[in-house]
Amino acid sequence: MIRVSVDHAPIDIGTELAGVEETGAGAVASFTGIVRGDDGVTCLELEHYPGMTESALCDLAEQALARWSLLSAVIVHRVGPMTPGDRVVFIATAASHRQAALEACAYLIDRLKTDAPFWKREQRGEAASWVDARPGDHQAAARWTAQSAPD
Amino acid sequence: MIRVSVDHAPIDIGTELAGVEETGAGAVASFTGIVRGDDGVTCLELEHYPGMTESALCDLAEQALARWSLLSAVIVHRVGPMTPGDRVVFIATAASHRQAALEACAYLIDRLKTDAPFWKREQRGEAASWVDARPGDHQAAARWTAQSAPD
Amino acid sequence: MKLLYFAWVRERIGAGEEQVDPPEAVRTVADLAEWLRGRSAGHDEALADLTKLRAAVDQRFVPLDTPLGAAKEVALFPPVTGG
Amino acid sequence: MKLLYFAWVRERIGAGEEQVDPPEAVRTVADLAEWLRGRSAGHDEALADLTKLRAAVDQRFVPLDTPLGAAKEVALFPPVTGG
Repeated sequence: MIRVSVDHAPIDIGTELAGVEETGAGAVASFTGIVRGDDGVTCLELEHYPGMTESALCDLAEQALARWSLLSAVIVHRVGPMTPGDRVVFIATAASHRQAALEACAYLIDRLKTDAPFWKREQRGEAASWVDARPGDHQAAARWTAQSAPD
Repeated sequence: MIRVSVDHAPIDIGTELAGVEETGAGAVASFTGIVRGDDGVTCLELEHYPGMTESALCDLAEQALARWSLLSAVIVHRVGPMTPGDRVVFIATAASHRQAALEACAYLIDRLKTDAPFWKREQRGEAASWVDARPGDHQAAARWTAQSAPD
Repeated sequence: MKLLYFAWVRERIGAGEEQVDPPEAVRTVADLAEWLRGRSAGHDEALADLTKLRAAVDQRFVPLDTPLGAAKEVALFPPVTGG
Repeated sequence: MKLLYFAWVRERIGAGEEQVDPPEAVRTVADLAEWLRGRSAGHDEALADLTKLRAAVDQRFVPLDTPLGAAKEVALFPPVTGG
């Protein structure tokens, strides 16, 4: 089972996790990315490429299912304005055994960072700036694949 | 923040995750182990060593906090009788960045499998049997440490 | 051909999308970006440094030297920063 | 000395705990297991194969050749299977 969602609404982790557990899995791994406010960020705005985003996330989920014995993969990404403490992204993977679930979850967040068309704009009081891509994200994504995405 | 719980009550993931997120983390990783019913198991009973269990889990959490930059680590293990679909164990780790959270979460479930005094008894209809330890669990735990636990 | 712009590329150009009909000499995505610079001061500023640009053709990430071929939708944007 | 038994060790012995006062010749955890085999048929069956046993002394996992020293609580059990 693959579920991909790109939405302005807050991410409801309880519902998402329950959906993943219902597949009869023995192991569920999840990752939640949350807006940090520790460096003065007051608002984070997520822009994306409607249409392409959903297909890019589906591609990633399909690649994870092809690579590991997964029962399901869920990728939920919020877009629009958010504030510190809000969930930006939630990923969950379910498998019979833990290693597949844990590895696939790490794979999906690493790949999502470089292979899905999202852009972050941080606001600190009145000042807004687009977030620069991190070279470390490309190293993290590259460890999963020989064919690296454009950096 | 470390939270360790060993309890007969069902594990409430929503509450546990919310507690971890409240630390102001940018990344939360979690693992949930669930009773599988796919090989005819009708009941799983978890026995443990009261007192030692809690201190073993605290030790593991402390080791994770010493090894990674974690804001919190939560280990919740259910004991007593369970049925397929029930959560056996829940682990969550929170950090500023994803790699620390993901690695520490994998570390904690790998180490818990070999370094905490729990024993599983499976019931299939009328027949009950104690689960054998898996050699693979010791390999998984050993990759985190030079000093391997007794197998 | 439909063009889409995102993030600061969109902001500098002052529009999220436009329709263009580039001449035949415009063969690759990089050619397209160079040709678009002539359309306005905003285009010129947004597209001047190709090393800061990434692209998708028909909703797939591609290198900038990719031929446009029969592309219907081309998007130009900075490196992605989701998750 | 307080002894604790878990899982099938407990079931075969027929008790989860007991108090014992082993003689001085019993120096290690393995010595203790061997000595306990004389207490009952259940003890004998549960503790016959040391390769299947694991132990904790004062609530810490230890190898079976660990000296008992001034141990107050010794637990004998099969390899753990939690998580």
